[in-house]
Amino acid sequence: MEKYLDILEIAIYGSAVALILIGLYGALTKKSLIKIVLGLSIMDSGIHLMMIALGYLKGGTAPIFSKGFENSADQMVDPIPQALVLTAIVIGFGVTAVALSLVIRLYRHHDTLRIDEIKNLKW
Amino acid sequence: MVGSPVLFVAIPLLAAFLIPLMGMIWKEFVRIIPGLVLAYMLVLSVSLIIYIQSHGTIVEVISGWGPPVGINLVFSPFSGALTTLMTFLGLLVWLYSHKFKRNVDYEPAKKYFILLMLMVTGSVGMVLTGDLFNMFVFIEIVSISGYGLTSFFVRRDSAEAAFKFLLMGAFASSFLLIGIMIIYTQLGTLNMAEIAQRMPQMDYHMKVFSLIFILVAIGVEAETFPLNGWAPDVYTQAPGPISAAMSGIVVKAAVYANIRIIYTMYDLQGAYEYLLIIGLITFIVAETAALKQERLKRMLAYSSIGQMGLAMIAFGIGTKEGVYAALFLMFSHAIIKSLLFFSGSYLVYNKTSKYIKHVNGMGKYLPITAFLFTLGAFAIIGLPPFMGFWSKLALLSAAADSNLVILVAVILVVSIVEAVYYLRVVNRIFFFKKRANTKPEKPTINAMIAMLSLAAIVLVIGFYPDLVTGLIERAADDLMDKGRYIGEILSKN
Amino acid sequence: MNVIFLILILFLVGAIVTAFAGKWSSLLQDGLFILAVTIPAVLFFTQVEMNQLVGWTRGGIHLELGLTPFSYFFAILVLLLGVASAIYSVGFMHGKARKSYYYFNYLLTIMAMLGILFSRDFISFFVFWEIMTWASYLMVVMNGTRTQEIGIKYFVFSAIGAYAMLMAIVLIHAQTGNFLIQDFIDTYPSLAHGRQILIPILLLVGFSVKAAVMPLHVWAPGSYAYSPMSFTSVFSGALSKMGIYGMVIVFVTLLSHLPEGGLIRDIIAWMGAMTAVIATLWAIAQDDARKLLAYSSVGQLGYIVIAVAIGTPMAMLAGLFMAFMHGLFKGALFMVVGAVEKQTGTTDFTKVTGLIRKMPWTFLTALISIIALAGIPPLGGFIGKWMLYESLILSDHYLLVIVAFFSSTAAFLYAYKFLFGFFLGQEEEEWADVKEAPITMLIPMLALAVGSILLGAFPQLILKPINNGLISLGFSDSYGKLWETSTLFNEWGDKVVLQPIIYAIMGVFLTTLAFTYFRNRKRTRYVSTKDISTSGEIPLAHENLTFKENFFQPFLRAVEPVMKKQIDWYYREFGAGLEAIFNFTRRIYSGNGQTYALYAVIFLIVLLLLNGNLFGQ
Amino acid sequence: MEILQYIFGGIITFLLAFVVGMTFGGTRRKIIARIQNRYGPPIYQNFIDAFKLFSKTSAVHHGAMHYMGPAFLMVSSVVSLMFIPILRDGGWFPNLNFHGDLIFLLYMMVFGSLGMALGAGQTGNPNSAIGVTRGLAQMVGYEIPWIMALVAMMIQFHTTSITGLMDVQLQSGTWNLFASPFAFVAAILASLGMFRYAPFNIVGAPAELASGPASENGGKYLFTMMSSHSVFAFVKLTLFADLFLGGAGNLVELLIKTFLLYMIPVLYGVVNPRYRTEQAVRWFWGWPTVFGIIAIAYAVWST
Amino acid sequence: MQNDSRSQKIVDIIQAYARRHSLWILAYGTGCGAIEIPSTMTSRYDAERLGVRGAATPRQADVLLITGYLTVKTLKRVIRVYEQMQSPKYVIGFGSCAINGGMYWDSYNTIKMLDQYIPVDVYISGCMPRPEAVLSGFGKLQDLIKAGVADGPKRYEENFDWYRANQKKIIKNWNFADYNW
Repeated sequence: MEKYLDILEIAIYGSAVALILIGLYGALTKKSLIKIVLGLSIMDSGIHLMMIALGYLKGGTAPIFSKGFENSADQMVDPIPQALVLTAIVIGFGVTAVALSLVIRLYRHHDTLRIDEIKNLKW
Repeated sequence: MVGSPVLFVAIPLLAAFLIPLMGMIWKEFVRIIPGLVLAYMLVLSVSLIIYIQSHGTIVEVISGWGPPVGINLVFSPFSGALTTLMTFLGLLVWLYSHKFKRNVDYEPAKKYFILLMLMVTGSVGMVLTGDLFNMFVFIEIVSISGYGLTSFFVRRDSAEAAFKFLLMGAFASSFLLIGIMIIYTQLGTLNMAEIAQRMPQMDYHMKVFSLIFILVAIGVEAETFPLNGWAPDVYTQAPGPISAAMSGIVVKAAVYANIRIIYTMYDLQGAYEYLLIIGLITFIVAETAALKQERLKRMLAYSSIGQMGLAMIAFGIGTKEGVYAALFLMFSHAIIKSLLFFSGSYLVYNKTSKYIKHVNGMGKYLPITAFLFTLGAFAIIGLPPFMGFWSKLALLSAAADSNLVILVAVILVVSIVEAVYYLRVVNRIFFFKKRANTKPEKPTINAMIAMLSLAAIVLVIGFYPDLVTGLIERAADDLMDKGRYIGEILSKN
Repeated sequence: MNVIFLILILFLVGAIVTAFAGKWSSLLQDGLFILAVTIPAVLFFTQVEMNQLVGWTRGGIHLELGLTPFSYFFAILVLLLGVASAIYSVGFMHGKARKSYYYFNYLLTIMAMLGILFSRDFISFFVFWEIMTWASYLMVVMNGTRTQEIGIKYFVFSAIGAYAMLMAIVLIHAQTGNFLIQDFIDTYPSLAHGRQILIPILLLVGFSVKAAVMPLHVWAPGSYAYSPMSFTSVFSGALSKMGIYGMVIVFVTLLSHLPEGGLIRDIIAWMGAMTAVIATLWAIAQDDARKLLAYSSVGQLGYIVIAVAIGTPMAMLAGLFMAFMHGLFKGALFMVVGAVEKQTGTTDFTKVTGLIRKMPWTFLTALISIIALAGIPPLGGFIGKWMLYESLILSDHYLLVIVAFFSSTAAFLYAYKFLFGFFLGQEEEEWADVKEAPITMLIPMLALAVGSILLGAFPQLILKPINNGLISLGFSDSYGKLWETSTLFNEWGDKVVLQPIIYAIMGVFLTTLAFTYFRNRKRTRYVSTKDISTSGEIPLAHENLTFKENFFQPFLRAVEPVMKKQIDWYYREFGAGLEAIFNFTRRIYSGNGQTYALYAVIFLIVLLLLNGNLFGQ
Repeated sequence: MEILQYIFGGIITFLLAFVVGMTFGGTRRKIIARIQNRYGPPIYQNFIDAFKLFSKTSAVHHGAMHYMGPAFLMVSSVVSLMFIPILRDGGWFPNLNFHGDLIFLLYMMVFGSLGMALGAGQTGNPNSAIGVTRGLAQMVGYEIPWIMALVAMMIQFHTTSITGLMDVQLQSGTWNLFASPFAFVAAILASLGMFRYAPFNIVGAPAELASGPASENGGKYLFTMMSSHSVFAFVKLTLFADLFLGGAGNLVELLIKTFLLYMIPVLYGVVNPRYRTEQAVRWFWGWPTVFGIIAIAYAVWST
Repeated sequence: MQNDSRSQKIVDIIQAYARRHSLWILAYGTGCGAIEIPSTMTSRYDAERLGVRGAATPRQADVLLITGYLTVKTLKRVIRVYEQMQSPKYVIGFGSCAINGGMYWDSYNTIKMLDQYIPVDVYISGCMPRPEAVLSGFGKLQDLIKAGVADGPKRYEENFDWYRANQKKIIKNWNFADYNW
C-alpha cells in the first residue's frame, strides 16, 4: 500500500508536470486558436492536479468533520489547496469560455483560425 | 468609522448583479446605478482615508476568521490612497461613458457597465486584500472583465486584442498559481502578513522561484517589458474610457500587487534591482516604440507602458523617496493618461483605424478637447507647472539621492523621445489642415465634465502639489514600514 | 501679498483675461494686453526692493523668490523689450489669426522670464525656465509652417538643455539637501571633485542651449525665423539672454572655485567663437530676412558667450553690455522685418526691393540698428565690440580676437544685404502702394533705435547696473577697473571719452554736408531709380534690374569648403538613424499573440536560470 | 582756445592729407603712363579733375541715402584722419590722435564704405550693388591677414594704441618692420587689397562693372568720393608708417615713408591683371594669412 | 556766371581751365569710329596727357563722343545718355556719318544731321578720322570751352521743344518721360 501510494504520488506529480508541459507545448506551438485554447486548458488542469497533490496527505482523509472523524484533524488532507483548486477550476472554466467565444468572433472576423494570420494589430 | 472596506468589494459586485435586474424595471437604471455605486465608493474611501489618519489602519476580517486563517481586507494609507484614486477614476470613466457612443443602447450598455463594475471590484479588491490567493481571484476577475470590455466593439479588431490579452492572462494565471503553490507548500499560509513574517524561514531557492513566478504573472498585468505585448493592442481596441480605466485602474492595481509582494512579502534585495532594470528596459522600449506609431491610442498605450516602467524604476530605487516618487508617478499618470485617453478618443472619434493623422486640424473644430489633450500631453512630458513635473522631479531627485547618476541621465534622454512624439501630435492638432474625410464629433456634456475635472486636477496639483503630497508621503511611509503592516494584521487575530 | 508675487500673478491673470477678452472685443483685448505688460513693469520699477527674499513651500520643497542686482539688470532688458514689443504686437497682430493665443503665450513668456530672474532656488528657476520654453515653443509653431521640423527641433534642444539642468539640479539636491541657489553656491567648494566638474558642465549645457552656443544652436535659426516677428524680437532679444544670465552665474560663482575652470571657460569661449563664425557665414547665405536675422542672432550671441566665458572684469562688462545692446538692436531689427512683412506680405529679399521711400521711418530704424549691429562707432554696438576686443587682447586670447574680428567683419556683408534687400535697389511697381507701418509699430521700433544711439553716447547708463549686479554675484568691481585697464575710456576719469568723439564725428559730418551740398542744392534733382545709366537703355516700369539673386555668391564660393554641410545635417542624420532603430525595435511587438506568450515563457525561463545571480542575497 | 587750436589743426591736417593724397594719385597715374610708355597726365591732373567735378552745375540723386552716401565716406575718412598720429610729436597736427586706438580705427574705416554702399544701393543700378558685394567680400578677405598682423604687434608690444606702438619703436630704436617682419609682410599684402588697385580693383572694375558703386555718381558726389579716397589713402599710408616705420618726426620724413609704402601696391598693381572676387578672397587667405600666422607665432615666441 | 565780381571771375577762369583740361569722355561707339578711340588713348597718341580720360557712365562723363552713324534705334539711347549727363557737357560728332550721313546718306533708317537732335559742339571730319584728327578735335573743344561758347546744354534747354520735336519725328515709339530740367 505504501509503495503503491508512493508510485501513485510520483505518477500524479509526473502526470501533472507532463500535463503542464503538454499544455505549454500546445499553447506555444500550435497555430490553431482552438488548439491554443485546448493547450491552455490542459496546462490549467496540470496545475490544478499538482495543487491537489501538494495538499494531499498520505493516507489522509477528506477534510470534513464528520462522524467518526472528530479528532483526526492531523489525519485530514489540507483543505485549503482543494478550496483553491475549486476556485481555480471555476476561473479556468470562465477563461476558457471567454476564449472560445473570442475564437468564434475571430473566425467570423478573419475567416481563419491560424493565429499567425491574425495580425492586424502590430508594432 | 463610516463603513467597512468590505463594502468596496461587496457593493460593486452586488451592483453588477443588480444591473440587469434593475434594468428590467427601468432601462436607465443600467446607466445610473454604476454611477451611484462609484460615487458612494468614492465618498466611502475618502471618509475612510480621513478616518485612518486618526485611527490607524483598518484591518477588516471577513466572516469572523481572523488572520492568518481567514481572508482579510486592509485599508492602510497606501492601499487607501490607491482605492480613492481608483474609485475616483472609475467614477470619471462612468461619467465619461454614461452617454457615450449614441449607438450604444441598452443591451451593450448593460454588458459594458456590468463588466466595468466587475473590473472595479477586482482592482479595488487586489489593492485591499491581504490574502495572496484572494489576490489571484481578484486578478482573474479583472482579467476576465478586461477581456470582455476589450472586445466590446464588434466591428473593430477588438477580438484579436482581447484574445492576445487572454492568452497572456491565462499564462499569467497559471504562473501565479504555481507561485502561490510554492509559497503555500513552503510556509503553509496564504496570508500576506504571515508570509512576510515567516519569509526568512523559507528555502532560498524556493523563495526565488516563487518570487519569479509571481513577478512574471503579475508583470503581465503590470505591463513589464517582455510581457506587455497585449497592452498596445488592448488600449488601441478597447473603448476610450476603458483604455483609461486600464491604464488608470487595472495597471495601478497590478503594480500595487507587484510592489506589495516585493516590499512586504519578500526580503530579497535583488528584487529591487530587478524592478529597476526591468522598469528601465520597459521604459526605454516603450517610449522608443511609441515614437513612430501611426495610431493615436497605440501611441498612448506605449506611453502608458513607459510611464509604468518609470514607476517601477522609482520603486526599484527602494528608498522612501523612491516609493514616494513612484506613488506620485502612479497618481499623476493615472490622472493624466485618463485625460489623454478621454480627449484623444474624441479627437479621432469617427475612424475605426484611429490614425494619428486623423487629428489633423482638430484644434479648430474641437477647441476645448484639443486644448485638454494638449494640457495632458504637456503634463505627461513633465513640463512645469503641470502635475507631471512634480512626480518626475520626485523620481529624479530620489534617483540622484541614491547616487544613480546614469539612471537619471537615461530617464531624461528617453523623456526627450517622449516629448517628441507627444508634440508631434499636438502640432498636428493645431497646425495641420483637417483631412477632408474626417468629421469632428463634439464631446457630450458628461464627457466634457469628466475631462474638465481631470484637467482641473492636473492644473491644481501642478500649482499646488501639497494637496496630494501629504497623502502620498503617508502612503510611502506605510509601504516602507513592513513590521507595522505585519503587526497590525496579525494582531487582529 | 508680496509685490513679486503680485507681479507674477498679474501676468498670469493678465494672460488668461486677455486670452478670453478677445471673445468680446478686439480693442478691449489690445488694451488689456498692453495694460497686462505695463502695469507689472511699472510695479517692478517702483515697488520691488532689492535683495528681499520671499519664501514659500510647494510639495515639501522650500522655494524662494527675490531680486538681486544682477537679475535686476536682465529684468531691465526683459521689461524694456517686453513693453516695446507688446506695443508693437498690437499693431502687428492686428487682423491676424490666433491673436488670443499669441497674447496669452506672450504674457506667459514675459512672466516666465521675470520669474527666472526672481528665482532664488533651483526649482522655481526650472519651473519658470520650462514655462518659458513651452510658451515660446507655442510661439514658434504658431504660424503653422514646418512645425514638425522647426518646432520639434526647438523643443528637443530645449529639452536637452532643460534636462541637463534638471539633472544638475537633482544632483545638487542630493548634495545639499535643498534647492536653494545660495546654499549650493556656499557648499560648492566642499563638494567632491567629480561633482564639482559635472554639475557646472550640466548647467552650462542647459544654458548654452538657450544661448545658442555652437553644437546646440541648430534650433535657433529656424525658431527665430518662424515665430511671429513681434515675438522674435523678444525671443532673440531677451529670451536668449536667459542663457547668458545663467552662464554668468555659473562662471562667476562656481567655476571660479575650480582648478579646471579656466579650461572649461576657454572651451566655451571657443565654442562661442565658432558659433559666431559659422552663423555669420550662414547668415550671409540667406535670402530671407527672418532667417538672416536669425542666424545673425546666433552669431551675435556667440560674441556674448566669448566675452562672458573669458570672464575678466572688462570682458564680463563687455559681454553683458553687448547682451543688452543685442537686445535693443536685434529687437528693433526683427520689428523692422515684421513691419515689412506686415506691409508687403513677404520677407524675401529677392521679392521686395526699394522700400526706402515708402517706409522711411522703418528704414531709419533699420539703419541705426544695423550700424549698432555691425559695431560701427558711434553707436552702442561699437562700445561692446571694442570692450570685447580689448579684454580679449589684455587677457592674451589673441586667436579669439582674430576669429571674432573675422566674423564681425563678415557681419558687414549680411548687414548690407539686409538694408539693401528691403529698402534699397529699384523701386518697383508691385510695391508702389506700400505704406509706412502703423504708428503703434513705429514707436517701439524707433524707441529701441534711440536706445542704441543713447547707449553709444552714455554707456554708463547700463554699465553701472551691470557692475552692481556683478558685485552682488561676488565678482570684482569691474566698473572701477574699466577706467584703469582701458585705453579708450580712461582719459578723463569717470567720463567716457567717446562722447567728444561722437560730437566730433557729428560735427565733421554736418560740416561736410554743408560744405559740399548746400552750394548747389537747388540744382540737384531727384530722379527715379529707373533713370539709371544702363548704356542708355531705359528699364521699363515692370522691369526690375535690382541685383538680388545670388547676392554674395563670389564670397560664398570662396568660403564654400566651410559651408558644405550644416551642423544641422549631422543632427538630422543622427535623428533619422535613431528613428530607424526605434522603428526596428518596436517590431518586438510582432502582432502574434503566440509570440508574446513565448516571450513570457522565455522570460520566465531566463529568470529562473538567472535566479542566483539576479536575486542574490 | 584749445578747441580753436584743435579745429585749426584739424583743418590743416585735412588739407595736408587731401593734397598729399591727390598728388600721390597723380603720381600713380604718371607712373602707370610711363610704364606703358606714355607721356601721361601731369602730376596735378587729379586736382584738375576734382575741381572740374566740383564745378559741375547740375546733379541728380536717387534719394536720401544716395545723396548722403559720399558724405558718409568723407566723414569716415576725416574721422579716421583725426585719430591717426600724423607726426610723432603732434606738432602742427594737434588732433585727437592721442586716443589713437587701432580697434576704433579699424571700425571707423569701414563706416564710410558702408555708408557709400548704402548710397550705391539706393541708386538701383545693378552695377553698384554688384560692386558693393565684391568690395565687402574682398574686405572680409584682407581683414584676416591685416588683423593678424595687428594682433601680432599687439602681442609683441602689449598695447592697442597706435601712439603706444610708435613709442615702442622710438624707445627700442628699431622699426617694427625689423622687430616683427612677418607682421609687416602680412600687413603689406593686406594693404594691396585695401588700396583696391589692380589686381584687386574688382570693386570699380573698369570696363566690367561700369565703375561699380560710383556708377550713378557724378559731379559733387564723385568729387567727394575722390577726395575722401585721397584722404583715406593718406590715412592708410600714415598708419602703416606709424606702425611699421616708426612714424615720422617731420613732414619730409613722413612724405618719403608714405610714398615708399604707396609704391608697393601701385607697382604690384601695374603689372597684374584683375582677379575674380573669389580668387581675390582666397588669395588673401593664402600666403598673407600664412604670414599672419607666422607673425603671431613669432610674436608669441619673441615675448 | 552773370556775377561780375572779381573773385567770381577768378573762379570762372579756374573753372574753365579745369573743365578743358579734364575731359572725361563717354565713347558712344556706334560705328567703325569706335575703333579709333582706343588707339587715341594708347601710348603713341596718349590722349590722357590732355586730361582726356574714359568715363564709365554718363553721370561721370563730360564729353559724349558719337563715333559714327546713328540709326533710329541708337538715337534713342544717345538722347537718353545725353540727357543723363551732367552739365556742363559737350558732344563731339565723329566722322562724316555723324555730320551728314556719310556713306549711309540715303539709308532709310540712319540719322543724317546729328545736330538736329542734340547740340553738337565739335564735328571731326573724316571717314574715319585718324587719332591725330581726334586729338585736334579735342583741342578744338578745349578752345571752345576756353572761349565759353561750348554751351550745348544751354542751347538744348532753350530750344528744347524744337529738339524734342525733331527727335520724336524719327522715333515713333517714344516711351520715356520728358527730361525734367
